[in-house]
Amino acid sequence: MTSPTTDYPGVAALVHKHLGKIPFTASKHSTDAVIHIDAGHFLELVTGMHDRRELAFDYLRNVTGIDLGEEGLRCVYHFYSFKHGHAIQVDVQTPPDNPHIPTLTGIYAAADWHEREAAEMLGLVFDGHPNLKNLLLDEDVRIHPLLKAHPLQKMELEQGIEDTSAGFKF
Amino acid sequence: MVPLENYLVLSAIVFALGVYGVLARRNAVLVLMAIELMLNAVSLNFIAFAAYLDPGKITGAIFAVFIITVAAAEVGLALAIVIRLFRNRATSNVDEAAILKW
Amino acid sequence: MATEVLWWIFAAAIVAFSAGTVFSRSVLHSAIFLIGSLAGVGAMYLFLTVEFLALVQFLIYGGAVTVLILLALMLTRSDARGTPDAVNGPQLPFALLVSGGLMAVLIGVAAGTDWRPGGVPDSPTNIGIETISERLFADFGAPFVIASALLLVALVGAIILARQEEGE
Amino acid sequence: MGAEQAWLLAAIPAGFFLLLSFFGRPMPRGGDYFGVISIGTSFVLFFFVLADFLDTPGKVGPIVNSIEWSNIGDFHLRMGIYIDPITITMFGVVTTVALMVNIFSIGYMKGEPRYYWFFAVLQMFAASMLMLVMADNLLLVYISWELVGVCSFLLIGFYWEKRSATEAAKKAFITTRVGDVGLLIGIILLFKATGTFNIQEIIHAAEAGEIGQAYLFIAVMAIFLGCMGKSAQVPFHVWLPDAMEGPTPVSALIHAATMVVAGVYLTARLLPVFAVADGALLVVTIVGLTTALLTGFMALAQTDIKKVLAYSTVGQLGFMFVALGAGNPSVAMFHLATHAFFKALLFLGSGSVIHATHHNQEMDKLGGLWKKMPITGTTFFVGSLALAGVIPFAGFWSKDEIFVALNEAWGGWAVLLLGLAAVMTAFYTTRLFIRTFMGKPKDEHVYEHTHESGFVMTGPLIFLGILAAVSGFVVFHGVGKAIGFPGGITEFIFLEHHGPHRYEMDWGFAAGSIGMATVGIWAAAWMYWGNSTRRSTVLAEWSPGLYDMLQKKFYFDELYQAAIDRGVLGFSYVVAWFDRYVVNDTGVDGSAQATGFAGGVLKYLQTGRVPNYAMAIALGVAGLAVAGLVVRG
Amino acid sequence: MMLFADALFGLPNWIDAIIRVVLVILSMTLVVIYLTYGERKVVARFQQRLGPTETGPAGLIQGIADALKLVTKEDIRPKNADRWVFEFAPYATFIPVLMMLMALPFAEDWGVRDLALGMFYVFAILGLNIVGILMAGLGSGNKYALLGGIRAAAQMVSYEIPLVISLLCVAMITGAEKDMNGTGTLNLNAITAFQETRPYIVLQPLAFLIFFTAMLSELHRAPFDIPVAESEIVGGCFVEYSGIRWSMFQLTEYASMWGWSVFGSVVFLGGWAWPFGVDAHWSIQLGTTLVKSFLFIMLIFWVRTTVPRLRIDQLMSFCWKVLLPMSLVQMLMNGFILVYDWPQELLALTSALGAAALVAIIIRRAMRRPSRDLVGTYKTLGAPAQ
Amino acid sequence: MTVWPEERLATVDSFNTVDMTINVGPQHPATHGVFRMVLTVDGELVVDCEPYIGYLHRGLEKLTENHDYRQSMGWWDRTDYLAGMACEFAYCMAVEKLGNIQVPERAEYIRVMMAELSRLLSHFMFFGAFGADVGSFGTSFVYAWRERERIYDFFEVVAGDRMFPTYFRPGGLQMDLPEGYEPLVRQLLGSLEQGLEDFDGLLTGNEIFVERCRNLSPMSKERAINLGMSGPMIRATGLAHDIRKAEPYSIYPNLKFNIPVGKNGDVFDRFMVRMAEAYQSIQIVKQCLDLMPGGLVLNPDLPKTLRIEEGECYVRTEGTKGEYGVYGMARGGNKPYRMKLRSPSFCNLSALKEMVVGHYVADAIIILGSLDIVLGEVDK
Repeated sequence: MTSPTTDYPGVAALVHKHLGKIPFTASKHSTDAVIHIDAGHFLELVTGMHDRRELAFDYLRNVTGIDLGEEGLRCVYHFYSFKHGHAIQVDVQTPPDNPHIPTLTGIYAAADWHEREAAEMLGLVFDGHPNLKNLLLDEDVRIHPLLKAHPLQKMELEQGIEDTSAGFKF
Repeated sequence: MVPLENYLVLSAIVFALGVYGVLARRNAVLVLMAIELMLNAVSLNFIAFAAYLDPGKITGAIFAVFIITVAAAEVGLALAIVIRLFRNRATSNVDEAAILKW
Repeated sequence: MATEVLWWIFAAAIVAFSAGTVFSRSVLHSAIFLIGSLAGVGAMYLFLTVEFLALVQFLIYGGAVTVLILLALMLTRSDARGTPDAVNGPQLPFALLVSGGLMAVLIGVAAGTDWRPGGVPDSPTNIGIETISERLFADFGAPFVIASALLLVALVGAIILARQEEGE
Repeated sequence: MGAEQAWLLAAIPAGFFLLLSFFGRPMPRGGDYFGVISIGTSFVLFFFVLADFLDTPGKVGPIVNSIEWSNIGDFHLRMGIYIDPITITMFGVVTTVALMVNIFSIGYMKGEPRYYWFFAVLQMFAASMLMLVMADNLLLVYISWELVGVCSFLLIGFYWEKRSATEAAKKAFITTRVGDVGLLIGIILLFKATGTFNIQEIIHAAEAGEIGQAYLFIAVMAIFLGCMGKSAQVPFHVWLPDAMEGPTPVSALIHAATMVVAGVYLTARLLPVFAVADGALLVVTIVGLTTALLTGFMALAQTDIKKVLAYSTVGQLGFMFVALGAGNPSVAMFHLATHAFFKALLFLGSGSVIHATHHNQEMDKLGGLWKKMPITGTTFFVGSLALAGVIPFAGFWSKDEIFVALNEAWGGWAVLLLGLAAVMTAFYTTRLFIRTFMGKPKDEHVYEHTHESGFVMTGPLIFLGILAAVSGFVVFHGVGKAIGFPGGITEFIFLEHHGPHRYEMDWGFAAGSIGMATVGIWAAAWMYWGNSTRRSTVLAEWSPGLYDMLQKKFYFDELYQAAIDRGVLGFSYVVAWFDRYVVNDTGVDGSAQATGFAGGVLKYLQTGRVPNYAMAIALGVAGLAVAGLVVRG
Repeated sequence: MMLFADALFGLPNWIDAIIRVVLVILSMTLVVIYLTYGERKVVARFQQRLGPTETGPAGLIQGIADALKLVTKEDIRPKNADRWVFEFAPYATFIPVLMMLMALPFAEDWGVRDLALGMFYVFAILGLNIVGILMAGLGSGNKYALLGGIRAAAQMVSYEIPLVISLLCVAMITGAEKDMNGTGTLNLNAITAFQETRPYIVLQPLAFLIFFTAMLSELHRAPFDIPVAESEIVGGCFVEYSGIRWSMFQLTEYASMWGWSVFGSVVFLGGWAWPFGVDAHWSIQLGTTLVKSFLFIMLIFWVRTTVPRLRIDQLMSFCWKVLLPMSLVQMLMNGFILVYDWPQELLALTSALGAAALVAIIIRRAMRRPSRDLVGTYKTLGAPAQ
Repeated sequence: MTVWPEERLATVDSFNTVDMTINVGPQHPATHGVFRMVLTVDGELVVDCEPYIGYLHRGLEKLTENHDYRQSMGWWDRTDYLAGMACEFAYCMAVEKLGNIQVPERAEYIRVMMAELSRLLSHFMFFGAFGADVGSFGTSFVYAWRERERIYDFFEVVAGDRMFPTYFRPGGLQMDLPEGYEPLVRQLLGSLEQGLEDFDGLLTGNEIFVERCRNLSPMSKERAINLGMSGPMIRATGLAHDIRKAEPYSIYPNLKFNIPVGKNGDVFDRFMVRMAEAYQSIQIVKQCLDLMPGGLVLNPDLPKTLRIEEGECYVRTEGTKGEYGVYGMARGGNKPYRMKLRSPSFCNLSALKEMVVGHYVADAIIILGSLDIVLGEVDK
């Protein structure tokens, strides 16, 4: 992973050309160009990316939540444009104590389940999501298993099924 | 052999039960069933008369045929009404359909 | 003798089933009692030697009417066990009065009437399907056609009534 | 064909009704031509019937043709037709107006939804109306009576997408039903007394004094209740103005010319019975006078063209009842005929205006239309003159006859009252005409887009205009004879009951009549000419109180407008008023409480719940069964 | 009164009746057990499998083993089921089928009772069959069962109409037989005997097609098995049943299949009379009937393994828009030909034309399917045609 | 934070008594695994549909974060358990991208060949199960199993395991193909082609089948894109999009094949697109056989334990159901920091509600079947 730069690689340059008013930095990893942006400008950026004819990112392929420890939670979006055939990754970094990101369900219907999954797994909050409830886990389970702080067997411990010490030993 | 009066008394009992059902029950479908009972009592009466008193012309039996026909039509329509009632008012109780009062 | 015994058994069954129909708490049970009662009446037709009408009774009532009733029960899904106030309370005494009165009157009339001068025959006369068909198609042709028209109208009416309307 | 086959007149439209209602929709132009063909055939057949009737050797008299309808035990119900001059007159009126309206509708209704259905119902209406007037028994009369009511209901509610139209249709139907119940009761009472439904037999029985006086009076009043309902007499007049929600041709045909005169017709038909019942004719007269006066006042206030005409219609019907009350059916029928022609003309004319101004029927927005619509304006002018009773137009002669007859029967007080009504008629007619056709246009936008209607609409107007202008002359012996009636029109109608009657001009009444028309017209012209409101304000400045009263139409309008607006509900306000000021003020509180108590008890009978009604029926059946058993022993 | 057959073996009437009933019930049980086995074998062959092989030689006692297992299984009743309705439903479906079997002529004088109104009796009694299924649907307290019940009711009531009309067509043409003087008969033995020279399927192919289709529907067999659709409502009305009660349903299903097949072969295929004549030995007659009925059943299995299931609205529209008009057409054609006494060949001709039309309707709809170009162009590496 | 059930219950508005809710699943013959949808039906008509997933949730991503790169192979095998090798393919590619590991060319060819055979496995499963959904009594299912058995037999020969072979490795393959594999594969391909012809005759030749499927729940291109569909689902709408062509990976650029597209995006098109795709897969496998180079199948330079310092990648492959994407992030050590699966079934299934509402219950089952979901990858 290269550090964010202001010389925008690949598709990011295109995005910068058309949406230059929005402050963001960019980088590139082994498959895609990456845009780094804060949650405040995220919705504006995505709206532009979706609506501008030159960009036309009409496809949301993936949403990944990552727990970066003390840096806070990060949400990684992958977009694709069927029209132009280009792909891009957008990283939204949230502060450690404020994991709020605007929802994309208004633009991409596909975002619904992805965001629900990220919300239940990591505790991200997608503001404006119409139905932000547990998807894969039980409805009344209030744990976020993909947080790094979450022990491997916390859920079982809570439910009293198993009281061995947490975590596998390797 | 069974005399005519037996049939008449039987049909009178069934008819009276039907009347009771129509008047005393709330469920529309049940009211309909009670009406069917009454109709059956009537056609039993008709046929008994036809078989005992009128064997040449059997008008009673013919009437029974028509009663059965009309009953079928009536049930179809009435049940359609019940279903409509249920759709509109979420009940199939006849005394809750008090829209006539308006 | 055997016929009479059978007759009494069936008559008792009909009365029992009819009573079950109107007194049962559960509508579903009522429907099933009704089927029993209707079938019993069909058997009565056999005693009256009208096989054709007995079979018509089975076909129309057993095969169609009760099915429609059960279907309506399913569609309206009234609680199968019946509600505690399934009986129309305020009307109950009047209902009993009226039905009791009617029964008394009808039985009185049935028993007290001289049905035909010269006496009623002991046993029913056989009514064959040929007689019925001749009467039905020769003398009652117009009512027959009208009845069929009635059925058609009822069919269309029922469809229109029960049809799901736009936006409903 | 002979008059015995007159039933064809009704049968042909009925057949076309079936054709149009089932297959009309896919037909090109909705099958409107079939409407014209159907009524046209009836119209032509009418002349055959008339000719045959006049040619019947020996005398001019009723032709009866009846068939067995049903047998119940010993009772034979016969159904038949009864053709006499009164029927012939109605035939003429109905077929003529219906034909004109049908033709007019082709233009007026073009492009409306359910076009075919409109014509279908018109045919059904014509059929039932014709059947009504030729029925020889009251049962058939009642059936046709209800059928025309149904047609009226269907046509008032023709634009059922509009809530006001459905409300008006319901109101009309329900209001007339109140009367119809009376009619049915009356028919049953008469049947019970005489054992027959046949009208002639009933008349004979009544004249022979077979029916008790009080009984007869009640029966006749019950029947008259039906007539009042159908002819919209006070207090049943509320439905007719609302009925103007229907298409204008319908207003012309049903609510001016034909159906609403069914009450007049039936009263005329049974007038011998009325005459036998003491006091019945006085009631008829009073009802007619009241109606004529009240509706005259109401018409003064209206700004809607059709409403003015509607009130005027009610008023003219009152005139007819007055004539009947005077015991002179021939005059009533004469006025009925002339009124049918000129009122249909006025309605069709207003329809033409409405059509031309894109459904604008408020006088406040019209004006000066004569220049734009010369034919409509001219024919409307003729119709207005006829309505106002200006010599020599049709209305003058028939109205004059009514005054003469009224004077003979009841004396001067009635004539004065009716004269007041006639003045008001002239006044509001003139006002209507001036504000619509004269002066300057009040709404330029509406005026700009106005255009003369096509010939399919103006043709009927011209035809009816001619009729309205000249049909009054048949009153003269010579004219009547010249067009084929032996002894003129008055002699033709009700020959056997009143003997030969040769029309004589009573110049005194004629002068009075002309005077009344002149006063009314002058007053209206003075007030409204040049569409200035200055003149009307003169009165207000001189005496505000009087003006206020005039403006409010002696407060009758308030009362009746409330009744019209709220229908039955409004009527209950009247009852409440009565209760408060009459009952309470006179201190009869006890009766009020008794009424309240009875209502409180009785309201539980009307639960609206089906099981309770079923219980009531069952109790009745059980009671009957027990009673039957007891009676039989 | 009804026509009674001559007493068997010269025994008193009531003993004779009991013997006949017991015989029919026994043979029914046997037939049902081996029909289940047969179906598994036949279907397995259609699907390139072996079917039961282990129990007994070639799996021959598999059916008996299954029956034993079912009978000894625990009888489970759901808690919120309506007890009496739930428990009585299997019998309510079974009794009509049993009663129907009482009227079928397996050979001349080899039936329980020979009824004057036999044909009418059969379909009147089978109409009662629905009641049991509805009871199961309503009484189980299960939504799948409820849905299945609704579907069954709608379907069976609808298909009863073309079924009855197609049978009426046959009843009509019996009036044209010799010795009948224009009045038809409903006696099944008489109808069979009339077919000594040619079965009625020759005269009435259209009616036969309609009968067969409606029969499939009445039996809830594919493609009309939507009331019990496994992949949608998991067995419909029977979802809550187990053990003996479920086996009762199974018994009913196969018994009624057999009953219908016998009935169909009696009415349309000449029953015991064709092709060996009415004078053949009773064993030959019996064999003929059974072979014909098993042919019917084979056809049912065949259809079941090859076609998918219809949807409820397609099912209904097929009944009301295709079968019912066609059956009415058949009846009208018969009526004309019989009233004017036209030759019977015309019956066969017109009905065959009608049958051809029915088949043509179905085939035309099948041909209307989207072309297979999509797959065809991608079978090889050539450029796609689109 | 997340909205919890109590709060959600408070927002439930009036309950419509006419409609009936039925649970389809989690134990239902037509849900293809432990999937549950709550259908609200009005008579036979579906008026609302609420899918519930997660019954098979195994915490794949958490497990991967806590295991060595190679140890996780077995977990990823079991996502799309109908086509294990295709999943291994994507996972291995992700690890290779993270660690910048080279793969020998022969291994690439074998990988593609195995992936395409897996695609055939999955598609045959679809044909069979879909036939059963439509109501064909088991026949289509048995036909499909026959062909699948043949492919599994070949897998067994190659990898020693049938369903979850764990045959791929980061940097290559576990072992080379056995001796004399080529005639085996060609024979297999022949019989597969025959099996496809059989299906064509059995299902697409059947009037009832066509009537059931045609014009059922059609979908426009734009809507499909917005709903995040991929694979045959999106190609059925007429969009010729295939990651093997659009963003080529492995040795797919060397191979010739076409992208089948439908027209209306209805259920029938989805079926037909898969059918055509199966033919194309056979052609791809044939080309792999023809072009197969020699050499090693595993990168010999790999250390015993993979340690990746810093890296990030999003690898997408055309899985059997659609875009099978793996987002990987490494931050040193022998375990990935984050490994996220973007599973096609998950995304396609999220559009279920929109497709099902307004159809009959029976059609809802068919539409669900036409999505061709595998709960292993939906639930992760």
